[in-house]
Amino acid sequence: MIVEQLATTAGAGGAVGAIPLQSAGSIVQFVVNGLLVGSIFALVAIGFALVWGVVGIINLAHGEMMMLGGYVSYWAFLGLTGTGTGPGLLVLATVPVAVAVLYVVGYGLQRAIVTRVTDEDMFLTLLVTFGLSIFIQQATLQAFSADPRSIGATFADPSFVLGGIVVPKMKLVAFVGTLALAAALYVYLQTTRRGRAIRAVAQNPEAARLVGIDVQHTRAVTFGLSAAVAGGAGAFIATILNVTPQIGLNYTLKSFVIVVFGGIGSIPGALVGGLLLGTVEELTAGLVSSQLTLAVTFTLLVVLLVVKPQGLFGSGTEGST
Amino acid sequence: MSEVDEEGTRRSPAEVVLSVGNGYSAVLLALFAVALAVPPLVFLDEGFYMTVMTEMFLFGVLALSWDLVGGQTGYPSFGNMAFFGVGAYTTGILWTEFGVAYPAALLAAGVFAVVFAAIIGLAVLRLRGHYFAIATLGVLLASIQLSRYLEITGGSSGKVLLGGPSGEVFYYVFLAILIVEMAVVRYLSGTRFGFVLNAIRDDERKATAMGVDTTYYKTAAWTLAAFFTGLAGGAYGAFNTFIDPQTAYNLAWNVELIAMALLGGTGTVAGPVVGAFGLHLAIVEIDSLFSGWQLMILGSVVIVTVVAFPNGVVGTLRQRANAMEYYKFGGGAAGESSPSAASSTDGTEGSE
Amino acid sequence: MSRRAERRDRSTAGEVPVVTEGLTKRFGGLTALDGVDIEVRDDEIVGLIGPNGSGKTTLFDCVTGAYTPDEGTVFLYGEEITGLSENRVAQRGLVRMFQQTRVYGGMTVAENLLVAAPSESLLRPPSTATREEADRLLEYVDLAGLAEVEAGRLSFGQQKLVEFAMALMADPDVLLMDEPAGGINPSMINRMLDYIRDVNDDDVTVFLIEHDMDFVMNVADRIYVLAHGERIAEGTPEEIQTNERVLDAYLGRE
Amino acid sequence: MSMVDILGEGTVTVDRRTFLAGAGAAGVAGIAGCTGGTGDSSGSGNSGEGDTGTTTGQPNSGAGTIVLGGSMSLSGDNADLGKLYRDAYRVTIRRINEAGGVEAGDGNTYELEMVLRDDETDASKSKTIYQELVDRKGIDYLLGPYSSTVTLPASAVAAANGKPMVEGGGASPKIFAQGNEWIFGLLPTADKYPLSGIDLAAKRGAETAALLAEDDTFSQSTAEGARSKFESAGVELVVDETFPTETSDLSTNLGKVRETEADVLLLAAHQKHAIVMAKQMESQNVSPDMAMATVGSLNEAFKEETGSNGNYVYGPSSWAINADFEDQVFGSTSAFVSAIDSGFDYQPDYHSAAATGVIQTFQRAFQQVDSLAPTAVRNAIRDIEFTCAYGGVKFADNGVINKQMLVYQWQPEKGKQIVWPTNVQQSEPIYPMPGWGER
Repeated sequence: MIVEQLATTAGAGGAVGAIPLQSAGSIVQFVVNGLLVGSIFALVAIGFALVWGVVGIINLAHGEMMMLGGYVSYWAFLGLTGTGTGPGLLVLATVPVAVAVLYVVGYGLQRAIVTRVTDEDMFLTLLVTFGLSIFIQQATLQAFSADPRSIGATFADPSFVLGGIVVPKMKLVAFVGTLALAAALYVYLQTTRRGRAIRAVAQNPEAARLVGIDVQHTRAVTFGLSAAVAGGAGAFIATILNVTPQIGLNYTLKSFVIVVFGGIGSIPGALVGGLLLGTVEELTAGLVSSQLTLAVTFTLLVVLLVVKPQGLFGSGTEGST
Repeated sequence: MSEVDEEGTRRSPAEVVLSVGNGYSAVLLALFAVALAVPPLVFLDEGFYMTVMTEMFLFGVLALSWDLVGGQTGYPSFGNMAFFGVGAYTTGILWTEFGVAYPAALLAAGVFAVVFAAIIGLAVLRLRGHYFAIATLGVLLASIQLSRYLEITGGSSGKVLLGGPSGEVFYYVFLAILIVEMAVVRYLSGTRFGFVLNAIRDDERKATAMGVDTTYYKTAAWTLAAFFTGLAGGAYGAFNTFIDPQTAYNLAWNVELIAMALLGGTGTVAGPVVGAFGLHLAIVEIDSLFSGWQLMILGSVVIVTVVAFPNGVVGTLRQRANAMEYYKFGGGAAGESSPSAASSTDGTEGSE
Repeated sequence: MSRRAERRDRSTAGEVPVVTEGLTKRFGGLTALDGVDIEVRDDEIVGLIGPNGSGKTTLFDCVTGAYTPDEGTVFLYGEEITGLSENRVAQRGLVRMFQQTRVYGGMTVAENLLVAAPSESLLRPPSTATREEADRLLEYVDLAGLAEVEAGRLSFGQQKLVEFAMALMADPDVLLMDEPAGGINPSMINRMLDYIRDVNDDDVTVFLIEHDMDFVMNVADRIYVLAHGERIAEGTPEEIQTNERVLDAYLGRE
Repeated sequence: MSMVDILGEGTVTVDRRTFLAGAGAAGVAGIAGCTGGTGDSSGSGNSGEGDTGTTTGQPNSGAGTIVLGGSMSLSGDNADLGKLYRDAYRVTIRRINEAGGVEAGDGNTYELEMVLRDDETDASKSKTIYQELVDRKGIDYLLGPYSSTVTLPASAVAAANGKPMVEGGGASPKIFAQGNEWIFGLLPTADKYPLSGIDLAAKRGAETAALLAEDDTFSQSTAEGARSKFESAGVELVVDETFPTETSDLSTNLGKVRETEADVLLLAAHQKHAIVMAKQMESQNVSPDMAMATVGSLNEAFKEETGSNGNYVYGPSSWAINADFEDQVFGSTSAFVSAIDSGFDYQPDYHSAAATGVIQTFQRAFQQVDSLAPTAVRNAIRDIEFTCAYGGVKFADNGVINKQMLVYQWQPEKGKQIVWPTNVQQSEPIYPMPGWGER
């Protein structure tokens, strides 16, 4: 299903016909690159979609949760190895640390600040989270300086080469890790009591309150979970790329696009949306020109919104304010 | 219910301020314009203070234009800076590449922004609420990339726009745009056009069922906001002597102008302008006094102010005045759902 | 020429205000309306009753243009308006009040009425005639004191009166009312009856949905009965009260 | 659902809200703040952490005080490089004051003070900041910001107010092409950065090259310089990609470099992309003979974060760390290096060296003029010529320094070495870079 979708999307991306014929191999390489990087976008977007769908908030500080996760796992890794370099799989040990710390941060933020504007007009939540985002960004800058930090988790032989397609091991670890975190969250929401409470609050907060669900606590847990998965993604980003105080905004904007692709509040939608976005960007970079990657992405956002506002999996009605 | 008779009505302070505001708004606006026109003639010379005041007018225009769409019509745009950027580049390109005289290039900025808004509006105005906000953000972000890619806009290196009019001229250009826009918005909010916009904000389905072609009105408000924002963008280019995709489509301003409208109080004329002047001055002062820590302080000021003033300053004023109005005339506790017998208001007999 | 004068010409020319022929509307598998023919003649007060889910509000939606029917046609004073957009139908003099009372909560009561006035010049403040009409109507529904209050603050009953005044402000030829007596206390029901009779005396044809039998029987000239999307009966209040099929439909024996 | 509906019920509880409203109103009360009123600096409070006070006029410790004012990217995209300038400015000023201050040509000795604002790497802030420094703080001598986009509006303010501005951070040729007689730049223009690196590769017989350029002002002009140099050096450009600043992953572009097996990989971008390139070259097994990043590949943060992947990577610099120039303030280049190292525990790079050059340019100018009037100081700077830790300082008539770019390489055993041009070489370049298998 994804492949035809990509064909149509790539087609919709404009000048595919006009570019020099790339060998089929490199197109597959671009798709692989896209899926590997898209899984991280997806995990960040899942947290964003969860908060939007359940608590009804557009969290502009969501990217900062990912950024903080990156720093937490960087310092944890430094603590573990002492030198800042170590075997590739060791990074997985720091992921739970980032997830736990960010859960607490997310829960605390909701209880202390966000809860005061949860039922207000959407734009007030936008402003409060905007204030939060620049506050967290600057606090991190003052604390850790702006030097890019990167986790030195490496493999002796860094990548597999399967039939001419280069697959970096570290990215594969990140791919599996992000999908695992997404799956864990999904299972949690579907099976546990707290998970059902969260989905109930998403549908109808008043009704949930009537049947005895502590809506306040549930919303804070949701915020915590959303920050936790973003923190996990941050750990992988710090390993594959690097983390600086300013990287948050870019991932928040990408989450906007992904949530629209996948539908507001829908976790599977955000997962597919993330993978789709990664692939679209890498295909554009590979086939057309990397200068146009963001232009194609944002144009797709507007086109999709007009054609199918509910997104691919979304349940939200068109006029849901 | 405190005994309040018709004549000796005790008017709450909020009510007094508002009725004076509404009653003599034309006079007030004229006074406001004169008060702001005087400084450069008398004591203010070109430099920092003039720049700060000019920027206050600029942000007044941006906040008021956003409010036209977000506050009055209930369509929360998250991409108004797209009009600003289109305006800035239109004037910049016409003026430097095609040698068009600056005043004409400036006016073209407003016209181009209107055309851009009309085209974009066809797609975007069909959406509502969250979806509308994201679509407008998408339009803004796509415009940034487009300006980075095109040659004529100077790509990401931007365009140097030296040799423009003097600081004083810009002071009056931005002041004029602000005053004209305030007058237009003030006038429109008293006309059917203004009422219909508020009706669309409160219940677009009802407005449609009452015979209103809402698309026409939404597009009109959207393009009017685009005109003023584009004009401000056009003037800003030469004022700042340099534009590039980051400054022309400034993402920080994109949120600040909304904060100004909300903090000031949406759906009014004074609200966004009060918010713009107040927040911009606060930002300039915080930048100056706490250099290096200013963003942390700004972040907390935004959070505290939104929590304290969910309705914004002017909005809270109007809110209180309305609450008093309702009590005074024997209405039940506001919003109480039990159908209170409306007929037993003081002194007037229900017509049985 | 004011709307009212125009209205007299049309009614004297023998045009029937509202006619539906074979009106059918399906939502997926559910057939909400199945070939419904009704006629609302000039200066009549016609009632539309039927158990819950019989298609009453869907019929209103098809007439006002909120929905486009799958089959069948709708005529307004002889002109076909099937599929015409909701605001165009309203501009032709067919005004509707909703089951869930809808007013502009953020605007004052007076402004709610001013915006309902048939479109005058767009860019000029409402004319004094319009303002006087609005004051008169507020006086008439006894809400004059609350003119400057935001409609959202009013109680449910008061908001229903505001919506009614807004409908009158639009100077309709045909007024569709979805449960005018719904959710209001007994003392107001009598007032609502008077208001409907007053507006009907002023050459406005009324077509209303209502569950309160006494109310309907008391005010309607003729009544249609729907059940499961079909028209099962039509007649005067007296005929309807003794009609076997109607009783079965209501008592669920059918 | 408009806000008004939500708050319809009940009046506002006065007590808690009034308190918060008070805090919130601080922002709004700003209106009554200092609109109008010209002239002297209010000078209250210190600006930024630990900078010396900003009062001007009355000398407070016998000697008068000269205040240098400017802004720097203390936050925003280039905060990592902004820090290098701030630290070098501070150390240089502290050394000058400890040595008794500046003996100006007019016979007095002055203590140096600095007001350094944060422009958040945002070109829409620099005009207001510099106008405030001139009008409100009464500052006559301006330190330029970092990054070309922020420098352009700032230089316009300097020219409009007739105040000399010396900057060590804006390298775009546009800055010096506006006929502005008040701006002096200590960094060679961006298009010169890659030239000597390409010379080295061409001399070593490189035939094909790949250029990955970040889409920002500085990197784009560096890329333009590189394209014309590749052409004149007869090196064929087989990959020429531009990527948005926000791009974080370079795998796809590096894949193209791998497929074309280009001899030279030139990345025209900043530090965070240089780190990503170094790491992903290995995972995408790209092994060119030479890999060079134009900015940020030489400072310590880069080597710390990339570890062994950073080995063999080249970087251009306008400053020779080992060329021991005589320096009036620190004594010598090596003394300057240890001053930074002991003060802030990192090795300085050309940004730090340029920063001390900026302060010393002003110091020299003050020494040579007979009156401290801005115009006199500007004229002195125009024909100034001296050496300091940064090297020889002399400005061409358009205001920019002409300095030869050197090429450094991170070498496994010896660390950062100057490898080109041969006359200042610390050691031979390890060319070609060993493949990933042989490291």
